[in-house]
Amino acid sequence: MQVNEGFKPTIVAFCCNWCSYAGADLAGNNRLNYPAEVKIIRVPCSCRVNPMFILRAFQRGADGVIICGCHPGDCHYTSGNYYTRRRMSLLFSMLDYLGIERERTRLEWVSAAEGAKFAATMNDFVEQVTKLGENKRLEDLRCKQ
Amino acid sequence: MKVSYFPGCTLKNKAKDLDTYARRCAEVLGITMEEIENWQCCGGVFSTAKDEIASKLSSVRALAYAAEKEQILVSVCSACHNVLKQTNHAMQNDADFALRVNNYCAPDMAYHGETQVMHYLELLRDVVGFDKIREKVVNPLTGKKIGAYYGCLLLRPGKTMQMDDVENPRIMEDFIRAIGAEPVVYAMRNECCGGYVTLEDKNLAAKTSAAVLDNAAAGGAELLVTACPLCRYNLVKNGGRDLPVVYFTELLAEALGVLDATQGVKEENNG
Amino acid sequence: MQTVTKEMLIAKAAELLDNGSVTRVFGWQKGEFDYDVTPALFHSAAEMEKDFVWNDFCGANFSKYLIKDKGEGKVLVFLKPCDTYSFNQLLTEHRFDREKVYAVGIPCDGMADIRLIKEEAGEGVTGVDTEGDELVVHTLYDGDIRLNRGDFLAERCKVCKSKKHVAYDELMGDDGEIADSARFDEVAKLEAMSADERFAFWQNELSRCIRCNACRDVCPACSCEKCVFGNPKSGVENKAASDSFEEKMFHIIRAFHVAGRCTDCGECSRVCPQHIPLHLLNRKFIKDIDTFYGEYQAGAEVGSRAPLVDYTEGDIEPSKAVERGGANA
Amino acid sequence: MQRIGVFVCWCGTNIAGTVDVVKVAQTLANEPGVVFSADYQYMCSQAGQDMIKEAVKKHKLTGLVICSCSPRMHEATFRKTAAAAGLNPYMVEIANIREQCSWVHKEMPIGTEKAIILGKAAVAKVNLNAPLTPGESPVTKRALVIGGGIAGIQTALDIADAGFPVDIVEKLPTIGGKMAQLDKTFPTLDCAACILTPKMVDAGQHEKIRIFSYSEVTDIGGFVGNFHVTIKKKARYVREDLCTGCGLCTEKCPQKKVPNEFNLGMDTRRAIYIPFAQAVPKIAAIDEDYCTMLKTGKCGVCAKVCTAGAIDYKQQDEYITVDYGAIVAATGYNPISMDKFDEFAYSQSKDVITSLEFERLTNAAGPTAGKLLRPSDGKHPHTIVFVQCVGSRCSGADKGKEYCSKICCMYTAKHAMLTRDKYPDTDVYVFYIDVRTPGKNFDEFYRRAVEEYGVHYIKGMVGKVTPDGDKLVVQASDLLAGKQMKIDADLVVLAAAIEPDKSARPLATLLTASMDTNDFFTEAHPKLRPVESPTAGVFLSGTCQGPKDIPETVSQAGAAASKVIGLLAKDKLMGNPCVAHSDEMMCNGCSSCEKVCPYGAITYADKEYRMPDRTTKVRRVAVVNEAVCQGCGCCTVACPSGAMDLKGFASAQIMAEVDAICK
Amino acid sequence: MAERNNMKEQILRTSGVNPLKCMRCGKCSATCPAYDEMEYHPHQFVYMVETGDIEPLLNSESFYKCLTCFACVDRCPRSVEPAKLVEAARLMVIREQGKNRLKPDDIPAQLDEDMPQQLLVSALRKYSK
Repeated sequence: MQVNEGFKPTIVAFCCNWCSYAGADLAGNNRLNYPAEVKIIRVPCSCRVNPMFILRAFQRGADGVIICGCHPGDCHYTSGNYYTRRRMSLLFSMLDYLGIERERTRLEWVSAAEGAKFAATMNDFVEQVTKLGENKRLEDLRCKQ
Repeated sequence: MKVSYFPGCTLKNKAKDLDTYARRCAEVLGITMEEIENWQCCGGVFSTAKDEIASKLSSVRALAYAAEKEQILVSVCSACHNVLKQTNHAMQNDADFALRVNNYCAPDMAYHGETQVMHYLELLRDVVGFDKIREKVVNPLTGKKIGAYYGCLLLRPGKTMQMDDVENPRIMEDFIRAIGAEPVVYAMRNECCGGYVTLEDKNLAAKTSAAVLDNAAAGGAELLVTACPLCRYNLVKNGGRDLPVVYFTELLAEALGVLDATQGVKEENNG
Repeated sequence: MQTVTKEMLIAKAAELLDNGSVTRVFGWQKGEFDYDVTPALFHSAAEMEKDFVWNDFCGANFSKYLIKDKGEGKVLVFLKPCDTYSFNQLLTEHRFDREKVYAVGIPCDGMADIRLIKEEAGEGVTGVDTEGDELVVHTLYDGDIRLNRGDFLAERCKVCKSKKHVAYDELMGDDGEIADSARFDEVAKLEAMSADERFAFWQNELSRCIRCNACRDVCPACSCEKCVFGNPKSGVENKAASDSFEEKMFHIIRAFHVAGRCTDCGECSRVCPQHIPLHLLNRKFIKDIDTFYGEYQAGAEVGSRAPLVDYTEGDIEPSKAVERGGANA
Repeated sequence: MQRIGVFVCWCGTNIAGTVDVVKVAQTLANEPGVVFSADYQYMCSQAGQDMIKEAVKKHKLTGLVICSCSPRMHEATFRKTAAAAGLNPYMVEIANIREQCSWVHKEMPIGTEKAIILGKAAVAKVNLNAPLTPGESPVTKRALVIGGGIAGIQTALDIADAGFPVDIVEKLPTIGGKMAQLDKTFPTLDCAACILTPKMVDAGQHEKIRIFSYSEVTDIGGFVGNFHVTIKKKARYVREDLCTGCGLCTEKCPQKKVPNEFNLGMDTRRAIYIPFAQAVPKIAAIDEDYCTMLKTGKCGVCAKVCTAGAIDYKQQDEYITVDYGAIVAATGYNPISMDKFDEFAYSQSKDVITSLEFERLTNAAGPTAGKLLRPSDGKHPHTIVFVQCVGSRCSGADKGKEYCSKICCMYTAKHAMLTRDKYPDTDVYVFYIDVRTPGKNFDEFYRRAVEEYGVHYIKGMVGKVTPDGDKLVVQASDLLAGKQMKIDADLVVLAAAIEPDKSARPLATLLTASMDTNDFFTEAHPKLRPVESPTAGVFLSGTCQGPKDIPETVSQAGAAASKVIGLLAKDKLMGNPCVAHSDEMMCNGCSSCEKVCPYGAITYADKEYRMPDRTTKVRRVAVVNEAVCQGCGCCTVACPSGAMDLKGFASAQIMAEVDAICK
Repeated sequence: MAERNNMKEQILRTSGVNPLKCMRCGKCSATCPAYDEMEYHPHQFVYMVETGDIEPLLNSESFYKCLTCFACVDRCPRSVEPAKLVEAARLMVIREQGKNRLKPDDIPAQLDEDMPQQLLVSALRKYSK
């Protein structure tokens, strides 16, 4: 397995405002480290994440995209994350079908109380994407300098 | 309609009449019971251990046989029925168990619990229908006060057996009504008779059996019916009370007017 | 061999036009050759006598045309079984007024693929006739060539999912049954490949895309008032794919937008000038939906809730979905 | 083009310790649209805020990016600052460089680089921000309380006392609910009727309260501040305006064999009846399932004896529609059915009863006039066994409930104590798993039952009850003695679990309010907003939210009322401006968005449009009700055409952030 | 200690029971028809397996008294299924060499003419391996 030492992936994390973004804040409050490659975009709910955003991220050079939302049943908007789950199940399966590495996408449930889970998830995801190396299968060459 | 039939060891020996009546009545009711070829004993009890494989293989063979014929698998003995249904449930729900059984049995034919297992009583209720039985009754047992004795194996574990309300069953009571008699509902009807422990501890069996009979008698039962040879043995042998206990199929035969036709066979069998 | 004839259809149209039930008819119009069939709107039996065709090349699905249709009175539309699914799906989405349509269901024995025929018969095909199980191909240079009809059916017809009409006002001929189709075999074959092989497969296919938008324009599910790819405000607008990413972006998003709504009519692949098997993207979604959420056929009934606007609390997680989706790691 | 000001906060050393704030400010100064950039020690301080206000004026800023702590911390603060400086508050974006940067990274270069990228993303977003104005909607100053038990009565009284009109809708002919059926109340042992009936009378006579008894809510439209509710007044065949409640009809009615639900079927009533003497409103109702006149057209006794002429056999169900600003659910509870627990022989013996039946047996207005007599033979029971946790704390959904029903320990202690008090010759056994008595004076109460009244508390569960002659043989565990015991009991009382009333689930659907798997209404926040439903304008009172005793119910009822008063006191409601909106020209009218909206905020309208070819066409388009939309954005992804977008989190804005991060 | 844990592991694996689900209400023992014949009662099986105190269970004859009537299984409010633990403990003993409780040779002495075959096969299954 390639280790890709020195490779710093670009990771986009979409976090819902009510659970996962607060979970990320809690990780900060507790000073739990995770790689700086992770950049968080705040969305009201994981169901706001359009597959287009994910593809856009890959287009512009992201090496991994992770979506975090409230645990099923705990959605601030009662059902948003259930729709997210269906959308992402189908989208991720489709990306895999096209031969895009399945390890580059992930959906995780992180509650506002799970700062530690947030940090651990990000550590794990960054490690996983680092192993894969640069995203070559879904990139827009024009976006590379 | 044709069904696969698993008679079990006792119905070929000490409880031949249970078998004979069942077959004869089924014919009257338009059901052909096709005995499974080369069936092997179910073992009498289902081991709840997840790592007990071998003792359940004979049941799986019977189940797979019925699956191949695409028939319902029917048994009359409560114990056989319990073992078959629990084994089938394990084949449906315990993937690891199913895999090991299939690997052991017949690699070319995987069985995953496709067969529907039915007790003869369920067959009467769900396939024939008690209303139809009521129509076919020629000797209604009017005025007879009969207590149904379910015992444990017919109903439990409820989640697996799915036969009736475990604590307040009515399938036998409905059966008793269908043959024109009056059911006596008593609380101990779903408690254990003492089962196989009678071999080891007669006192325990005497206590449990007596508790059943006393409660039934207090409720006014003149006669008890059961579907299980072991229950009948314990109640009669260890119950300490002279309350007749018969197989439900015998009463069915009587009500359908085929008792005499089978009587000869019965005597021959038991003689 | 189609059981209903062109003459029967014209007679039906004439009857309905005459008695005022309808004022116009969506039908297939012949082009230079009888196999060059284009959809057209007819206003009289005379027009139909002249240009209307009904043969083994009438694949076009008229459902989508109902959205833009306007005019007084009712329009007559002929629907093959597979077209009726699109018809229902569009009704579910309130895309046309059912009151303004008179739908006549017609049986279909599958449509031939002129592309396959030309590959076999070479250039100069002037016409194709159907005789029983055979196609008689008239050519300029080699005379008549006889082909086994079954071998030259369109892919979607070879794996036809249903010969049953799910919507109509009137049915001509006999209704068929929903078939036990092998339409997911190709998807399964792809899933069985390695990730690298799949990537290579799709890279090869999609790189041929010239972004002509024919797939989008013909697709009954792709009937947005304005497509996101044509909308400067959407942020993903692009008119021509100038990078391999954009081909993927376009086709993934297009498939996603129709997921749960696509009836698998196969029009996208039929019209693609580059012969990209686009239906394999849609079918992947359909197969996954069936596997994850239970069988669902878009358009089978009006008003059904599409899988992507529905959920259950115990739905599969995406991590498991990728595994169950069947594709190899 | 925006004129953006960037303000980088040090947060003392919290940020500045790991992020080179000067470098961040300098780098961001070069981003497109940025015309001013600065750093400061504490941006949220008064001085920091003043600095922002000055910069807005001096540099004519149109948008602000604050690089600071989490927006969950100070977004509201900086929005106010912007507003004070004359900017639209929604022209502010926060780059979270504390919780999500300086606190999670250790090295200055790494922290600085990330802070810059987060800042760039915020700048990119602000570039696309547009001023947002919260929608306003008026408030109908009337509240609806659904359910007329103690919870609903208390909520209604509190709202009415604050001066707002309230309607109570109660499905039975009288208000009062379960509490009216109780005998005494723990831990003080006041008689339930003595403390409840005055409240019922208050509610009945309050000039601001209308009671719709024998009525149901059948439809709810609208949204917070503006609900439109349809109420079905079921035909009671007695004119409410004429009936004086004299009760003569209920004595003369020849149909005497109707099971009396108020006494849980342990005695009978007439076909025309007033549920109990203190009923409010005290108006008779005819039970159409039993009335001979209604069924056969022959009888008419009640009409003959009614001097007020109130009987109307032709009465029909009546539907009325009323507008409300707030709705309170107070639908209450019921004991669960004992069908699945027949090991306790509930269906086999009349002398196995539930605790609520026991309440009626000991109530002076009950079937035995308060004498504790066995239902089977009317004899005084000498040995009584109470079984706790019947159907509570069960795992697996097929049988019982997973939760603790909370009230059973206390009422069982009460029953045991009162029995021993009135009938010292009675042996009383209570089988318990745990005795749970958290509450003021609760444990003391339970201990009194044991120590002063000699109730036998046995740790263990009953396994089987066997009716045997006129005895009930109770077979149970005594876990502390390590034995299986058998008690010959005369009466067995089951502390049946409680569950939400069956009417709650359909009501939740009408309200688009969420419920948990047990059909209890879900609160907006389990700790901080316990009496509000997540659906705006819907409040929760009493056991419809979870098991509660009377003191808790009353306090929650008051809390719900205060929330309602707070809402009704407003003349206008300001919405959240970050809501969905549909570009009508692009909308297909396909209903995908409507199907995923958890709030029912999307409806469809047929509108006439001029098409590019100069013709006009009527098209079906989605319309978002901004007062109802909560801004989750689910619809934006369901929409294939991209017509639906979310203000404040527009697709273009999010993609700009993506671009800034990935660049 | 390791031995203790191994035995507990083995019983949990064989039975598939999670004793942590038990809320200690004692309903299993309340309903057990063989209670008085047992040294350790159903609820104790659950508790002792949970705490790893397996030896006493194996040394006792309690599990030979279990009728496998599943009353404890069906009436347990927490779906713990104590009978499965009893079965697992019994198997742990009789699977050992020479530990069969009932040998075929013992049977003729027990027979009576009405005894159904079912009784013999069941007893052999339960008491022997």
